[in-house]
Amino acid sequence: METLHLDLPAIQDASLNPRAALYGVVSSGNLEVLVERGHDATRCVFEVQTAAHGFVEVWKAVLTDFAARHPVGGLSFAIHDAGATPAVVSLRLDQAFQSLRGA
Amino acid sequence: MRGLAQSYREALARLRVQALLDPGSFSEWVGPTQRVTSPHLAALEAPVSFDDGVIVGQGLLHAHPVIMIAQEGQFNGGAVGEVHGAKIRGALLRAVRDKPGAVLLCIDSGGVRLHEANAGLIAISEIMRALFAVQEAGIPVIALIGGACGAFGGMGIVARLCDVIIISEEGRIGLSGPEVIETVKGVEEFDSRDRALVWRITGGKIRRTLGEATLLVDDDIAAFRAAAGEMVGARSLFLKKRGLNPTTSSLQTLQAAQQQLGARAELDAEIRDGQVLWSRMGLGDQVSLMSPEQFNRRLEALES
Amino acid sequence: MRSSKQTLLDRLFPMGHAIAQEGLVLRGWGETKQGRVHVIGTTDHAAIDTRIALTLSDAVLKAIAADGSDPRPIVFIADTQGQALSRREELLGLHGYFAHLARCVNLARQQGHRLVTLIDGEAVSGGFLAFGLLADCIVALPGAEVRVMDLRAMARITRIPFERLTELAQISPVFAPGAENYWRMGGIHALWTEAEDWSEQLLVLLQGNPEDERARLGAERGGRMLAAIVAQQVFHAH
Amino acid sequence: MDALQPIRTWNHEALRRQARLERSMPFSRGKAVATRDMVSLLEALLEPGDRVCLEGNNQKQADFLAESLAACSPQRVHDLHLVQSVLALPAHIELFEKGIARRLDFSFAGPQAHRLARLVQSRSIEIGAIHTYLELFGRYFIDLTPQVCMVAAQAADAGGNLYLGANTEDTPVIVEATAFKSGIVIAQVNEQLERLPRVDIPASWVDFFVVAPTPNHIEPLFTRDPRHITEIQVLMAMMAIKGIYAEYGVERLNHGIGFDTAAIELLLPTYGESLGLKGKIARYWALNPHPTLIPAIEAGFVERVHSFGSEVGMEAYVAARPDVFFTGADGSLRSNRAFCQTAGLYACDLFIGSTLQIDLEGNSSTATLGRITGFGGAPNMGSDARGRRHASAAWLKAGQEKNGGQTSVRGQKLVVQTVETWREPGHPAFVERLDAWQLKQDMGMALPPIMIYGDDVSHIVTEEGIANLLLCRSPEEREQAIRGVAGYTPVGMARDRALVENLRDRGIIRRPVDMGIDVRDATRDLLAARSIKDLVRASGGLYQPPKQFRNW
Repeated sequence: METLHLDLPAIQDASLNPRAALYGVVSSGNLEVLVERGHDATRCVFEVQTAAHGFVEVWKAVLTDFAARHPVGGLSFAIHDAGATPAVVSLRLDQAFQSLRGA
Repeated sequence: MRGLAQSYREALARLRVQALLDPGSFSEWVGPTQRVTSPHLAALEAPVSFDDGVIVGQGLLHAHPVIMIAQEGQFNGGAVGEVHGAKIRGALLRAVRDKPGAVLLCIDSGGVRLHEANAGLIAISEIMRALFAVQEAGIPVIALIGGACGAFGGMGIVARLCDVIIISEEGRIGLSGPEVIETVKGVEEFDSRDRALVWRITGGKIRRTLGEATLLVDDDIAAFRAAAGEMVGARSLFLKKRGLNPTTSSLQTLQAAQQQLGARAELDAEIRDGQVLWSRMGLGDQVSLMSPEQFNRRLEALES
Repeated sequence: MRSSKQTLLDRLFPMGHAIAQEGLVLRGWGETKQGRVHVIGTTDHAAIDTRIALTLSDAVLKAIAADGSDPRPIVFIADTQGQALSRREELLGLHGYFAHLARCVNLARQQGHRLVTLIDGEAVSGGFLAFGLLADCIVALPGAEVRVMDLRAMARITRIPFERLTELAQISPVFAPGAENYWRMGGIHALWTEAEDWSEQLLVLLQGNPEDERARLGAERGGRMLAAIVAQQVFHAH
Repeated sequence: MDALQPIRTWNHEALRRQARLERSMPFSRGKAVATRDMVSLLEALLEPGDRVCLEGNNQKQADFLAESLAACSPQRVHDLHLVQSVLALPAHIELFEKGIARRLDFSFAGPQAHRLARLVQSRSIEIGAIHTYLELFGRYFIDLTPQVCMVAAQAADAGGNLYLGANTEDTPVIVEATAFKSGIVIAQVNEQLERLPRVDIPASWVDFFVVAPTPNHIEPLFTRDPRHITEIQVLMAMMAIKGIYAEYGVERLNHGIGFDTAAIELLLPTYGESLGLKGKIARYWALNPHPTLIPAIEAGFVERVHSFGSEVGMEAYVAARPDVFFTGADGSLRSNRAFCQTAGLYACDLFIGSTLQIDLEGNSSTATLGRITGFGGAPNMGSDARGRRHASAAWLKAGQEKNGGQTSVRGQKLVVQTVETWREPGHPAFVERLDAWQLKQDMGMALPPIMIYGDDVSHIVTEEGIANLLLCRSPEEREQAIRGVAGYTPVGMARDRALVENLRDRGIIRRPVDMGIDVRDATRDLLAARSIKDLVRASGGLYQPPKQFRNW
């Protein structure tokens, strides 16, 4: 297991009222992401536990782009990864975020 | 766009729970935010999950309060470890106290989780005892089986302890997986890659044929919901119609079951393939193409 | 009957016993200082198939029927390599035979029979779940082998190196075979030694609480720290 | 004329053929050969150094004849030159290990790719060339004409007429080349019938036939269980349909056999229909009868399909849809690889398929180290037919794009590669240098095994978007266009962000949002079938999936 902690600046969307929620599943090539309210409205926090070693730079790039793409300030994302490709990671994160907005 | 049914087999456990129960009625106990994960998986450097692969809580089914237990087959094959098992046991013990209309047990599991095999084996034994206590309290336990892992190993035994089994054609119940039997006994004994054969041995249709499953439904969450709802709503009526009321086992009911199982074990050695049974029953060789509805109807006609 | 089983029965029931072997199933009675007990079990590391399961459930049902309102203890002797592996048995629904056997055992408990399991030989996985593991009190005799799967097979299936599993098995009781591990996790109540007087010890087991206390025991013994707590958390959750 | 010059004979080949037939006489009764006599017959008629074609493609295999040949004595039969489509069976490899065969010209080595590489490294084999199918078929009539061919047919009658069944595949082209150049044609058949449903090969072209002890093996190679199609593949299929099929009005096409293209097939009746594309795209196909095409056929999208071969389980469905498929008067499918490849090359406007690696020039390869897989048919479909003369809207539009918006003297085929940027962690689909170059070096090949040449590729589809390479005006733009859809692979992360944004402004790179595609819509719910059972239902029970694909 490799772990990664990332704390990024982000814009907050005050109209979001996030309930904690879990998306996805820890199965081969997939991941689960737990979205919760964070402590700082101007930051977005990521905690990643991954089974695939040596991809820290890829994770950073994927998460940084995600945090730039959406108003995720004040949210925290905890991820358990079982070898998802960046495409799947981005898709899950987008789905999780869009569901918060829809809920 | 043409809509297909919402597949029970494909859905994650969380989606199944949402779609099986009345909208918005579910509340979870010891949910993912509490992060009660398996220390044993972590010790072996295996990925963990925030809910350890099982969701427990309460909700409403057609306005009747129920306790819901749903295994996530995609996480470690729905296998039972210490935390996973304890959550199920806790929910069952709670049913004894809270007396809901029913317990819904969505089994999707290969049995014991090998990474914590001893804990898993004991946990399944504890689940069995807790399940007996629920039934002794007069609360029916309804098993729903339609996930990719089916109900195998100890969870196959647990499935058969339930009062009612609702299964899809894609669902399976058994003890040893076909791969295990093939590995130990050879491909001549059981060719696990012959998927059609695997389903003729353990699949929903053969389980319904043998009277183990109560009802065969489409691979559609709405169909599972409708079937479970019918049983919770008018449960005594439904069970009476089928002559099923094993919630409380008595010496007489178990003696009758002993007779029945004894007769089945006496079936001749030809019976190594569900198709042989179906042919003898006059169902022909088109069983695999019958819809669940057609199949239930044919069997009910034969049974009456 | 295998002489080691004969010796076991003689040591358990010095006052006398009448236990017959039917295939790989043992059934009959033993005499103790507290009176006669039923003895039901398997021998020769039996692979439990539908016939064995049916013979066992038949023995349990007959014991219940025979005792009526005066239920005597039942002593199970578990010696099984697990369930039979066969396509036909799977088709017949071996899991259902095991479930039926479990129901019979539970009915015996409900009717007031004290249930004690003695593991002599092997106790493996499904075969063990079906009856031995459901007793009120479970004891491993010296040399008893209790497991789900041996470590080599486990390593192959989980793709975790065998060496790593062996190493971890030194500190964790949670996955490796061994009666001692099951004791630490509360799945086995006691481990008997050669030197003890088994007939006297059996007497102690014939009294006791039929509640399932294994999770609490596992926590007390330090082998299974979460089972009881998590079940409690669920029980009390809002 | 010089009267002293000896008289030249002009029927040397026919005499040699006569001699072979005479040597074979003790082992046959008329044209019929008993299974036990097959090895003796081959030993009698074959000569060292013969060019031999053992029929086999990725579907049907003349497996009994291959095993019989491998059982021949290497003292009597040796140094053969095999000229055949596919090296698929263990017996094929054995021929080289035993010295029965020495030289090989072929197209594809799928399951034997590893063992073939080892044979090359141990110098137990000489490889002439790795061809595309059409290329090899062409050489059958020029410089690689077989002296003996061994083919597989469904049935023979007593006179030796052959019925090829649904899997016609390569048989006609092999037999044509052999029979009309004084070669010997041997057929293995599954059964002998009084009366054949139809005659596909006349008896006069056939020298011997044998009823094989077991029917020739056929793998259901084109069956893709919709269960395994991912959301990412759905997303990419949406982009392909909206961003390419609809954009160019692609009516005539060929698909590869992966899950990526199966997703497109299953999205036509749902997503395609919702875009109002029925009757406008995907009407005519060069394609095997893929089970995943059933919903699109039933929905009226697909009007006609010509096939290279058949697919196990599709027989009854095909027979019940004669307006769509090419069937004989008897109702069963007639396929033909050579004709269908020609159709794919000349009569289709689009090829789309997946690959394992793409480099910065757009060259793609399925070669990986230690394996020689070869090509099969994809390079024929996946190349611009420079000799094409007829126009179509899609072809003209692509040609204009390539020509800077001007009408050129010719159009351009659409050749689309669709790949997820990472196949799995550690395996990026985009690379600076293809493994094929290393393989060329290790195996001493003349050329790196490139599946699709970069200058033939018109579009690359990934989960990040579509790169339109036709619109690139320089090698630098082309490289950035590829990097710009290469996601988080090292190749993708090394992009020039400003240049990529510029390409996006010019429509050379398009993201899902640029095409009006909402990523959230990319769910498996869009698939017209999510399981094999759904396909059976869609076919009205006519599709009979093989047992390994059924879970009921």
